[in-house]
Amino acid sequence: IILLPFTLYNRKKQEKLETQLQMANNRISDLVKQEERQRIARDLHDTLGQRLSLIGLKSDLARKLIEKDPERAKMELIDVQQTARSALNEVRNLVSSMRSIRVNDEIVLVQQMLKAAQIEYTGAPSFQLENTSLFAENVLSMCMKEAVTNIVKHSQAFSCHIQIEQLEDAILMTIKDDGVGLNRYDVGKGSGLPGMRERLEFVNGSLEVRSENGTTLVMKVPTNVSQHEREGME
Amino acid sequence: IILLPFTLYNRKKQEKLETQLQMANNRISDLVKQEERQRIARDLHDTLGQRLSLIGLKSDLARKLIEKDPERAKMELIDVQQTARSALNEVRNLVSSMRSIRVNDEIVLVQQMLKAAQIEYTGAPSFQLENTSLFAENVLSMCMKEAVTNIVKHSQAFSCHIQIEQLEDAILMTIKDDGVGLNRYDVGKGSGLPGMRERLEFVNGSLEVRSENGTTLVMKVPTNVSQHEREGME
Amino acid sequence: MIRIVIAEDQRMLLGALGSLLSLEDDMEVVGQAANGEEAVSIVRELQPDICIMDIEMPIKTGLEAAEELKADACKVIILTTFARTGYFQRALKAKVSGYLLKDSSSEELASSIRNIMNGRKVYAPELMDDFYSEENPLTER
Ligand SMILES: Nc1ncnc2c1ncn2[C@@H]1O[C@H](COP(=O)(O)OP(=O)(O)OP(=O)(O)O)[C@@H](O)[C@H]1O
Ligand SMILES: Nc1ncnc2c1ncn2[C@@H]1O[C@H](COP(=O)(O)OP(=O)(O)OP(=O)(O)O)[C@@H](O)[C@H]1O
Ligand SMILES: [Mg+2]
Ligand SMILES: [Mg+2]
Ligand SMILES: [Mg+2]
Repeated sequence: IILLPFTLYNRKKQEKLETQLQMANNRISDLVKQEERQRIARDLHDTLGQRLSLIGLKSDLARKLIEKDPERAKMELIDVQQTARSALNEVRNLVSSMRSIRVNDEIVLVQQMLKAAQIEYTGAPSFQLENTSLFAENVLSMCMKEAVTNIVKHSQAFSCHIQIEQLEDAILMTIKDDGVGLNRYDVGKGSGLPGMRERLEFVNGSLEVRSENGTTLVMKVPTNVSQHEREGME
Repeated sequence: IILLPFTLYNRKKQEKLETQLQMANNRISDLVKQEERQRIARDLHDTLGQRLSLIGLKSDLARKLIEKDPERAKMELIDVQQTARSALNEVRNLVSSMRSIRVNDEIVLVQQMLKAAQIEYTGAPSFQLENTSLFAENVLSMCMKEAVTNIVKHSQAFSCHIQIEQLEDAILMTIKDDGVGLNRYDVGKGSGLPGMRERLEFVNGSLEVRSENGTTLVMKVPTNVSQHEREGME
Repeated sequence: MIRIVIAEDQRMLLGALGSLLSLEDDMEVVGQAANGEEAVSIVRELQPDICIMDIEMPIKTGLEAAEELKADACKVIILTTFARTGYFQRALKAKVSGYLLKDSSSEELASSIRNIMNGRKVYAPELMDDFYSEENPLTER
């Protein structure tokens, strides 16, 4: 009977703890939602926001040029159409990205693809990316998939190496195979390499294609310093 | 000393509970994030997908019409531009997170908007809403924001008045400005007014647009009696 | 002639915006910059009436550049697509004359520029979303 108050005290405390954690849970859930929305918003800003603004400006410009310079108006409209197409692709990717936008999800798929094609994968099993926007990571993942698809389809390689380095202001991804290599007339034959280049250039990144003992692709994506700082501040 | 094992037992149990909840927390966090992303992605796909396809088609059409029918090409280009802007507005609404669904939060924002545009606000600083479902309130808030955005953008008014009356079976919100007014061809030029009407009609409410010494919008939202009763029961 | 410098890191946007403003009879685009740092130095060199600035740019953001140009005679207009927490507040503190949507039509943009030249300030309501997420810039005395 002497024990009662103590266990009672403890039970009360436990109950209180439970409600507190439940409340914290709800608050976390709200915060997480909010945070995720902001992250998506930030990423959207860099892609869709830009593309839609571009469509707005160029259609405006084309309209004003119709009489003054119909040929240029046509060029602008080709850009508008192309931009709409890219944006649509991005929306599609974003939607399907629920699965594999993350580099570390993509690398798993890529290893499976290589294994099925009996090409040895000699890179790291996963990568540590820091301070990378979801969008930049998305671009890297898409490029990785494209590049490895090409290796499986065209290279006749025995092995493939993937390396990701975090530089001070950029991420460098190198994808190398020891296959037949390609020549400069190959670039432009399909839509894979041009698509990679377009995506990378849109985020002010770059693509370098080398052919020496196989094919080497070097992809560079700048990490946005100001964004960086902002995230640090928050 | 007899007490020790019990409190020890309790402390252990408490600690275990704490870790369990922490883990649950993390898992919930992941799920919430995933869910939120999927929701946003779905929305984006439905709305943006449509609009971007439309932009693609219309810009293509405009380009082909440049020589044959330059006037129609211009019309198509106005559509393209408007579609791009509506799409951006949708993205904006989508990501402008969960805040300001409450009328009394929105009214604060609205007053700031008016102040920044140097338009005097002559309504009440806050409103008392009784027995209003959160959803109806949400619709009212969105309409308020849309209406005031229009006043800032289009009216050239000196002052704006907002009034909310609670009738027996409905809430009446009146938003009035003393600006240039609008004519019936203005309705349909953008997506703001049609969007308001659509939302109001969805809750069996209505929108009335009047132009007399400026613009007056009267929005009516029925208060749901059964909901009422239900809330009373809880 | 209203002399304008534009700073925008997306090349196609920069080009289209430049062409559109050049089509206005009373406006002249005298310089273009691809980042905030370039914007500041071009503005100092060319002394334009107006500098139109994107926010998200490498090296130096449009907001940072605007803060640096706070005391200069050149009026700064920020163009952006989405409201972000704290941005509008920072823009006000940097005393920018305009805070506008990147997707405004060229007519709207041109008329905003003229209003700003006449000493007015023009802020797009769509971009003020972030108000009460932080302390309120307008009620703060
Ligand atoms: N790793 C590689 N090894 C050898 N050749 C390659 C390699 N990657 C690309 N190529 C060559 O470059 C060409 C262009 O590649 P790209 O990805 O642009 O188009 P594709 O793969 O042919 O078609 P798509 O990607 O549009 O389905 C290929 O057809 C192939 O000849
Ligand atoms: N308070 C007002 N005073 C004067 N004109 C108005 C007012 N509200 C709306 N209008 C006119 O009605 C038109 C349609 O408004 P609506 O909100 O539907 O579209 P918008 O504001 O032009 O574009 P959006 O809302 O899609 O960005 C406006 O373009 C404007 O000409
Ligand atoms: Mg390919
Ligand atoms: Mg409107
Ligand atoms: Mg930019």
